[in-house]
Amino acid sequence: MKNRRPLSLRVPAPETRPGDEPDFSGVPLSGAGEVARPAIDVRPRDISELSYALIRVLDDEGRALGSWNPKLDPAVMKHGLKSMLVTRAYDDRMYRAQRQGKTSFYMKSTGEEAVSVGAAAVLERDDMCFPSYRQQGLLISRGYPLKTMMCQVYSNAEDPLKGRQLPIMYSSKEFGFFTISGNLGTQFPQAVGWAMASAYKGDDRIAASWVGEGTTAEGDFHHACNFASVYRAPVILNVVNNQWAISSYQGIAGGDEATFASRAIGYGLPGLRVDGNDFLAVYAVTQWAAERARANLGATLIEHYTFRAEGHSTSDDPNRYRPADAWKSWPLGDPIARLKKHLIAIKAWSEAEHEAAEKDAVEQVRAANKEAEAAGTLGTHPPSVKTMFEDVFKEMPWHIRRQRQEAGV
Amino acid sequence: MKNRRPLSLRVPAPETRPGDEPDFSGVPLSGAGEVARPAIDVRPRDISELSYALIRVLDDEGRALGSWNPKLDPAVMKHGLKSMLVTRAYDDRMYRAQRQGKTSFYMKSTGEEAVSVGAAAVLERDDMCFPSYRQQGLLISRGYPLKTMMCQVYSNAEDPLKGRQLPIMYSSKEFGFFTISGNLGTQFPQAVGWAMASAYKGDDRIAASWVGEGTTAEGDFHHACNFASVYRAPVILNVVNNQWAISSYQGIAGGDEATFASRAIGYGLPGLRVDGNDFLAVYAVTQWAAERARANLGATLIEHYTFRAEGHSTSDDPNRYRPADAWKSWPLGDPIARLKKHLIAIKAWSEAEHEAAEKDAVEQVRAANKEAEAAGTLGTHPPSVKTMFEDVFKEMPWHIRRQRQEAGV
Amino acid sequence: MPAMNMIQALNSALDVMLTKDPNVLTFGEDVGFFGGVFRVTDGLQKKHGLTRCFDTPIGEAGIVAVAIGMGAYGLRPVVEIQFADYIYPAYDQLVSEAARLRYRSAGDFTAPMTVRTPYGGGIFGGQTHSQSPEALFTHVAGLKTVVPSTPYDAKGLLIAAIEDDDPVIFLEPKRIYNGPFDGYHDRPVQPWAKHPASEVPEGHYTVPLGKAAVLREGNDLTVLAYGTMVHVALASAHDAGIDAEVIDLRTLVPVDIEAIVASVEKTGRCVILHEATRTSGYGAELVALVQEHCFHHLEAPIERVAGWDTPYPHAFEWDYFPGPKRVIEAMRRAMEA
Amino acid sequence: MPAMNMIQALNSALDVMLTKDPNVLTFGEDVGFFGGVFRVTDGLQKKHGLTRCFDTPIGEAGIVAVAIGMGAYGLRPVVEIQFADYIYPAYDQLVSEAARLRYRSAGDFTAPMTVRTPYGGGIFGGQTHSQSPEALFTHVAGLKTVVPSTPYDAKGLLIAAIEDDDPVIFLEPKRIYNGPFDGYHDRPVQPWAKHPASEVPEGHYTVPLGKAAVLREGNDLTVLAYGTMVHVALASAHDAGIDAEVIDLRTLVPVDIEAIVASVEKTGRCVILHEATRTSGYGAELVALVQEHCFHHLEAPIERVAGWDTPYPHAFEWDYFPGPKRVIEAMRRAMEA
Ligand SMILES: Cc1ncc(C[n+]2csc(CCOP(=O)(O)OP(=O)(O)O)c2C)c(N)n1
Ligand SMILES: Cc1ncc(C[n+]2csc(CCOP(=O)(O)OP(=O)(O)O)c2C)c(N)n1
Ligand SMILES: [Mg+2]
Ligand SMILES: [Mg+2]
Repeated sequence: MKNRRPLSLRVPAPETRPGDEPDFSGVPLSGAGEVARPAIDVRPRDISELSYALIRVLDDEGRALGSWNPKLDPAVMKHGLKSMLVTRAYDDRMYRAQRQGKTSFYMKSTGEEAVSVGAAAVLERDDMCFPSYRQQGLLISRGYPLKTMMCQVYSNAEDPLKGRQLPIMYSSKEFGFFTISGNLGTQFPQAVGWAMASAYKGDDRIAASWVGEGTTAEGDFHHACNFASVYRAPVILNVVNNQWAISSYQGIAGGDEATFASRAIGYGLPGLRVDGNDFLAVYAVTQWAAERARANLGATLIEHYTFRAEGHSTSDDPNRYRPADAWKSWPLGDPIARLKKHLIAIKAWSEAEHEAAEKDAVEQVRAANKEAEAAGTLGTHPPSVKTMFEDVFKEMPWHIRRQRQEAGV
Repeated sequence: MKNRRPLSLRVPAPETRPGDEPDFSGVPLSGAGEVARPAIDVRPRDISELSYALIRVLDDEGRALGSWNPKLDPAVMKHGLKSMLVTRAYDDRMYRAQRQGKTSFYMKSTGEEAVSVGAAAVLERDDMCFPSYRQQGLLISRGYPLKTMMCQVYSNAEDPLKGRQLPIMYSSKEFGFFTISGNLGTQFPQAVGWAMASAYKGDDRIAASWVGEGTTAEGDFHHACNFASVYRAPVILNVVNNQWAISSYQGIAGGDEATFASRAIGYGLPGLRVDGNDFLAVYAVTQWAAERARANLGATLIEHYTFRAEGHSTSDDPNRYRPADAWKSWPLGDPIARLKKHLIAIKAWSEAEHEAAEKDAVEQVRAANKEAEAAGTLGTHPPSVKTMFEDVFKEMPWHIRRQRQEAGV
Repeated sequence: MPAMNMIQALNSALDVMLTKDPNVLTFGEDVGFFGGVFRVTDGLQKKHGLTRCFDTPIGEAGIVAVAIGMGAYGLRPVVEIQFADYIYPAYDQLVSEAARLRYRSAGDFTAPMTVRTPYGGGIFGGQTHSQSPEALFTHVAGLKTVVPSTPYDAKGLLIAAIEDDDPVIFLEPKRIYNGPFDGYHDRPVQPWAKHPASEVPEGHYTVPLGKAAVLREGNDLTVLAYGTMVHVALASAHDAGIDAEVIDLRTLVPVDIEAIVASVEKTGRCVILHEATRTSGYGAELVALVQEHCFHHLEAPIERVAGWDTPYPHAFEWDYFPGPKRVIEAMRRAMEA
Repeated sequence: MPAMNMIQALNSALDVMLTKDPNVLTFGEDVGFFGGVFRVTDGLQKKHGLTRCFDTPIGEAGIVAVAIGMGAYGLRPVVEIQFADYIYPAYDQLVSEAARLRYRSAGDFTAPMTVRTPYGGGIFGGQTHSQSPEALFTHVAGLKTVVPSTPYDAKGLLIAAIEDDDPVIFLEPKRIYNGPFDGYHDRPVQPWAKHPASEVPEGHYTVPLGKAAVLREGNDLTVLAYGTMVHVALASAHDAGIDAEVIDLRTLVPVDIEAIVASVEKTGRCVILHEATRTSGYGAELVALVQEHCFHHLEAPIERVAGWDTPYPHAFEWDYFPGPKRVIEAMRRAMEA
């Protein structure tokens, strides 16, 4: 058995780096409408090929095709389109605010708006979302006040989180938006627990959670899938595969070896891969998973195939590790442009309406920002310092009270 | 969308409980030789059905069938059989020793001996095993002195681990047996790191690790699979599905929803399920995985389908949570009886030889135990107390030295 | 009033709360059908049903995470970590999540949950069934840490922990599950039945979190202890013939500073006991608090008697366990300084 | 000798060791092609190759576990945890495995590995990019914990850590990566170039683990600090006009007890500083050690200045950070007591 060849360590690397032309030849491109929609009570093992395909509804001409077509009322689509426009305008404005020194940090969701806005259109208001930090579209779709979001970003006196959280780490129980954690992945099994609680109580609410493809490597991803499977929790587990985790491409998370949707297979869960830039497909797949959950059939894992159009955050410069302007050649396009094309194709929308909606989005954001800035930007009108000592516990214990006294507040 | 049916929480439960007849109708029973052996450089996705089948070589008549038949030299099989006999005799003796108060704790591997003894027959002496606590068969097959094992169990002055570890938590670098951890699953990703190191160095050694099916729920299982996949580590990841994790059946670990072998699929690893009571099948599958690893093709996950014949440990009474004598009706039989039958069928063995080998095993154990007991049982001849303060760090720092002085040793 | 050992008292606390509040449920490894490896949840599944007391996968992080989600929903989960030595995989969920939820959401989301776990040595459990990790929780803002030392307190404190709206780490001294252990391992072990604190009411009552108990009054020396070490302290004070005041802290965070200060101001001497490794153990915080609050009353250096800064070795149970010999030596040093 | 900031010094340490020892390799989230979010591994992949400096999946437990396996093989892995706030998922592997391997195998297997991680506040990182978890490691028998405060020490200590045969937690005070920060956030920030300790030799040298440095001699008061707080201590002593001796501990375990005792016996007063939350912080251990060793020399209660027992809130960076105002107050209290 000896006389063996030496082994070597394989470290995955992406096809292209700065200076190269982006190469998206590996992107799966099943045609719109090609993949069939199974019944919600299908045995997961019988649909494992859906973990490798790509569920798409909208084709390049803006037509909605196939059995996954959710056949939405145009009003729902228009609300989705507008929410995506507002999300993009909001991201742009807040990004600039950070550059202007009005806050310390910001993270955009540009290019991935359909992932959260599409889901928001399916979920009920009393369902609970356990987001990562790139699902601001959920709050915006659900009508959470932009100004309040901005006050959070500015950590000002009107920030409902009292300046405690890093910008973008919103929280609103009222809007079914669970408090965002800086620690990746922790919310995934928490969502499962929340869903188990709903089932335990005999209620009808379901939960949904989102992690990036990079975050699937955390142990909590495994716990979420496993507990969801064992207790058949009514939860939708979303993996947003935007191809990048800060500077590391999806192959470092294991994506070159198998799809993230296929992680579901080993837990006996359905794992669906969807074109994350196709609002209708995201809607349809989320709806399928929601119906399944509500029918007490348990959890679904969804991989949203999309692309992080910009830097990871304001602290990041993507041109250091990937070809410049990579998003421009992303074969699945821009979710806003694609839904717009569809609405125009079915004559529910026009270029003029779109232009007006774009302007309106920018204007809404501008107006909200004016109010938010009036309430203060980072450091100008902070919440009262004494609130720093509150809410560690329900009742303030003696040692924290003493520290507050020491701080003189 | 309202007016929905209430949800309910599903908690899995086994088919049978104490008082019931054991029901093994769910056990997969593909016939011996039925499953074909793929080439080692197969694309994992093309053999995903092997995660659901059961690779078997020995049939009920003791014939070795099919393309997985490793066609072993009878000497190898006899060594395996004898190692299993010694393992069983060792387990029995040590179990009694605990009952006699000679040590605090013991764990048997009865019924699962083929899992470790079969692997030991494939792996080279300089490959590293990262066992859980039920692979004593590895050490025994590799010729590690029984007396030394017993000294560990007795925490006596000749215990190479100086009385520090709970009984059965052996360690021997020389015999390629990594120090056993009391914390479940931690060794699984460590084995991957060790294998990555071998590849990094351009060496040709591979690693293997074992966890119970219950332990697959730990985050470390996920890390092991993921890192092994990403870096194509030369490692064999074994899941010993002995159906029970202390009192909880494999469904609590997710086994009712999918096989443990199928966990491999989502990482793009081959996942094989093997009859763990079939020495030849365990050998063959391990050999396939070892060849694959040595050919720089990366890791394999193997589910060994077997049954924990006795209690979880000496602290456990299985009759409190499962039908009494369940093992008697286990459809995959006893690994020793099955290999014996095969050796007799091919005329390489006889009842008389078997009886002699059984006696010899008991005798070896008896003799070793006599020596070990002479060196002390728990509390009678412990190692020197001052060793308690050694090996926390390579050099003893002042604070530990001071504590040693305070202890007066 | 029935005499209960600590296991029965804890079981009774869970039974009372499962009966009283439909939002209480309990789960963990082997806690369901089997009733837990230490039998604390014995009979609860049968009595209250499969969804109220159940087995979980072996994934401590998952167990705690799921409990956090349930807490956020409005339930009051009580989870068992089979041994405190196995709580580390759940450490991130406890520290980054359970402890932070209320703060970071400004009270919008909370995690009213209790994490029960047997801790400590004295049972020949070796290094991975003997650890005392309390200091790893007392350092974390947002967690309460509780350690009972008698059946009566165990039940009352556990009910208080379950009813508390903050996450509570509830450390159960497994050495005294069945009887009070005074550290004299070579003497016959007493069952709880002979101890007054084994008289445990059947129904609902609480022992408040944050309140220590003076178990022995004395004028010359203050001993601060919790869990098993409380019994070692009592035996040692008795055997040393020292007029020591023995305080059972019961809650480590928030600690009952008033009880500590009142005693040390009276005695001027202090010995602190725990099983955990000495360096950066909770004893260090107690030393710091005592010297900060009572500096001018102190007549001798505060003594710490603790586990050695090594793992807990199987063969050396009684060399490692901080028993009466070491405790009495420390008391004498404190008296003579 | 080139002037280096702390990032360059750490990069140089890694470069020197990668060049010198083929068994050294480094990996972590974003450390490969990109060179780390703080750029500490910048250029190392390009220079030393893909297998010697590479990216990992986002799984801290996996990163540490893999390093343990590599250490057992005979390599000397250096891993980066992107922020100390994200080390908790790896806590079990560090505490139950890295720290225990040598002991439980009686020296048969060891884990010579270094875990680098940026810690501490002062960068508006909010509660999950500002934590100081050192006490969670100092309590663990089998781990060494190191915190540099200058570029010179950072390089020398990191090389010593990599060459050490025990696992080392190497906490990098991120606030002073680019310049020494004295806590006066409203004054202009100095670059390292103006500081003498930015003169860093290009080649191999070590600063020994376990040895503190007296950075300012004084007779009236001893200040114990590490990391960023060393610079706050120096500025505060200067501004308060107190003849304080400032000791930079550099290694927390094993701590340089001789340096501490020599100083406190001389001064009789002691102030301890850290950014971590106060309760059960490493300061508690220092208080305990000082009062145990120097009780009869102490003229005032030992003071602790530390982070509040709350998470580190984004909006209150300077209210939370234990800056000169609080440090000077504590010094004055210690002097006046
Ligand atoms: C436990 C933990 N480890 C590391 C980090 C640092 N970090 C923040 S975002 C990020 C990348 C996440 O990538 P991905 O999951 O793909 O999400 P995306 O940013 O692409 O939406 C990393 C490593 C963290 N926040 N938490
Ligand atoms: C991290 C951790 N959690 C819990 C335990 C307690 N424990 C020891 S063995 C065991 C059951 C393991 O079952 P399985 O993995 O199926 O292995 P088997 O005993 O069947 O071989 C449990 C829960 C532990 N040792 N470590
Ligand atoms: Mg991503
Ligand atoms: Mg098992």
